[in-house]
Amino acid sequence: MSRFAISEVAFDIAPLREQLLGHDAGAYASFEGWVRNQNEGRAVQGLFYESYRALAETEGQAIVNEALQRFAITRAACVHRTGELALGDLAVWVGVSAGHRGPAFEACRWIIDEVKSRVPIWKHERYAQGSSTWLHPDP
Amino acid sequence: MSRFAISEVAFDIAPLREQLLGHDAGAYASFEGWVRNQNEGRAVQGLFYESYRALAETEGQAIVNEALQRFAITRAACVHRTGELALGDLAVWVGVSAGHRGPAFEACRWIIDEVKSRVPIWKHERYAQGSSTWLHPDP
Amino acid sequence: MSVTVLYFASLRDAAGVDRERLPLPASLDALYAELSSRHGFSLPAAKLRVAVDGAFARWDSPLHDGCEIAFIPPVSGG
Amino acid sequence: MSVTVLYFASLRDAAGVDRERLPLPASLDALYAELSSRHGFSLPAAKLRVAVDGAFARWDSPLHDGCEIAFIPPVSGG
Repeated sequence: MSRFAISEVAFDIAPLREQLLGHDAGAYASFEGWVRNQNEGRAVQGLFYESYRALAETEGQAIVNEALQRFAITRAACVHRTGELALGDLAVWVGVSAGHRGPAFEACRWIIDEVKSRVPIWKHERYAQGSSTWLHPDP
Repeated sequence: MSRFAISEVAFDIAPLREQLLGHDAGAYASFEGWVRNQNEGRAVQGLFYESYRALAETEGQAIVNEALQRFAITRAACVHRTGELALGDLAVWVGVSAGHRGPAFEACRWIIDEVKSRVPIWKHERYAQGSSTWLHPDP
Repeated sequence: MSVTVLYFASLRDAAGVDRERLPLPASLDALYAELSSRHGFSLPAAKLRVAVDGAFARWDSPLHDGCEIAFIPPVSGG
Repeated sequence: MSVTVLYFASLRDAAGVDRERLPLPASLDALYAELSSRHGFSLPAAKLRVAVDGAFARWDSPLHDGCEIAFIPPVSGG
């Protein structure tokens, strides 16, 4: 299994988590991003994620590999959805296993932060008022 | 569902996570503690968790309630196993949902730290060398 | 007038029982001192917490007939 | 001698296509300036990253015949 993947369809977390299990790991931290019904005060109806897939997978893989160097962790993985998502849908998942909980939490947080800042994926939000927009936040 | 539970048998995370989902939450952080094959340099074969169940449930519930006050989170829950556990078995699970990832991570970490320091649960480890001991760490 | 004392983890192993009924003691300190000497508990009271009737309590809490007392060794969940 | 330019997100909406083939430009700066004026891109180059042949690149990277160029608007995954 690749340590970072883009998924164009809804994906199941259980088998991804399973790959991180191991008798050498005592701690597992995970993060999930779900589609929320509002963003910065605007009511959201749904959204669309687009990626530059080849580069997103290269960059995401680089992030997870870097996490494995920077933190005392055992395994790590991340999957990001693209395409149409409804409220409550899973947008991104990060899982990290480690000997101890400190590095598991720190690496999990670091990976999602890096993914959000570096991986070429863009969110297009549709609002209840009928408008929609691409989100291009200031870095 | 109670926000903190002691489980004498293996439990399934999926329905617990499900209870934390909601369209108002964009972030979910979780922690799992698994039985590791070593502790402080000694090879572990298995372990047993004992609790003072009534007090453990009261104290665990107080911790989760306190997290809901201290952090900008939506929902939170924790389940801790007791009884015989084998290597790789799930010992404890914490899940937190929130509007944003910062509070989700912080509350999840805080809850597991508090559970480890305050909830009356004791670990009895069996070592490969044949000995076994109760763990009563210095606070 | 009596109390019930609950034992957990290494205290239970040392006591050989998980609970016992005892005459109402003068104080929690006095009770733990007596039990330590009788059962050979190696943990000093300073390392323990104490619970009365299912809630954490102070070591100087008053005791009453029929109350349930638990000495809580350092915990190791998680 | 030509290059392929890929458009994503708001740049794709503005360009009206997701890619186009163009003559080999003198530089990435010059190319983005020309495309901005032609397609009315509102994002200044300073806010973008650029990729050449599927890898992030510097704005002064040399270009070659047949290369694939992508201008990367600020990302919003997660």
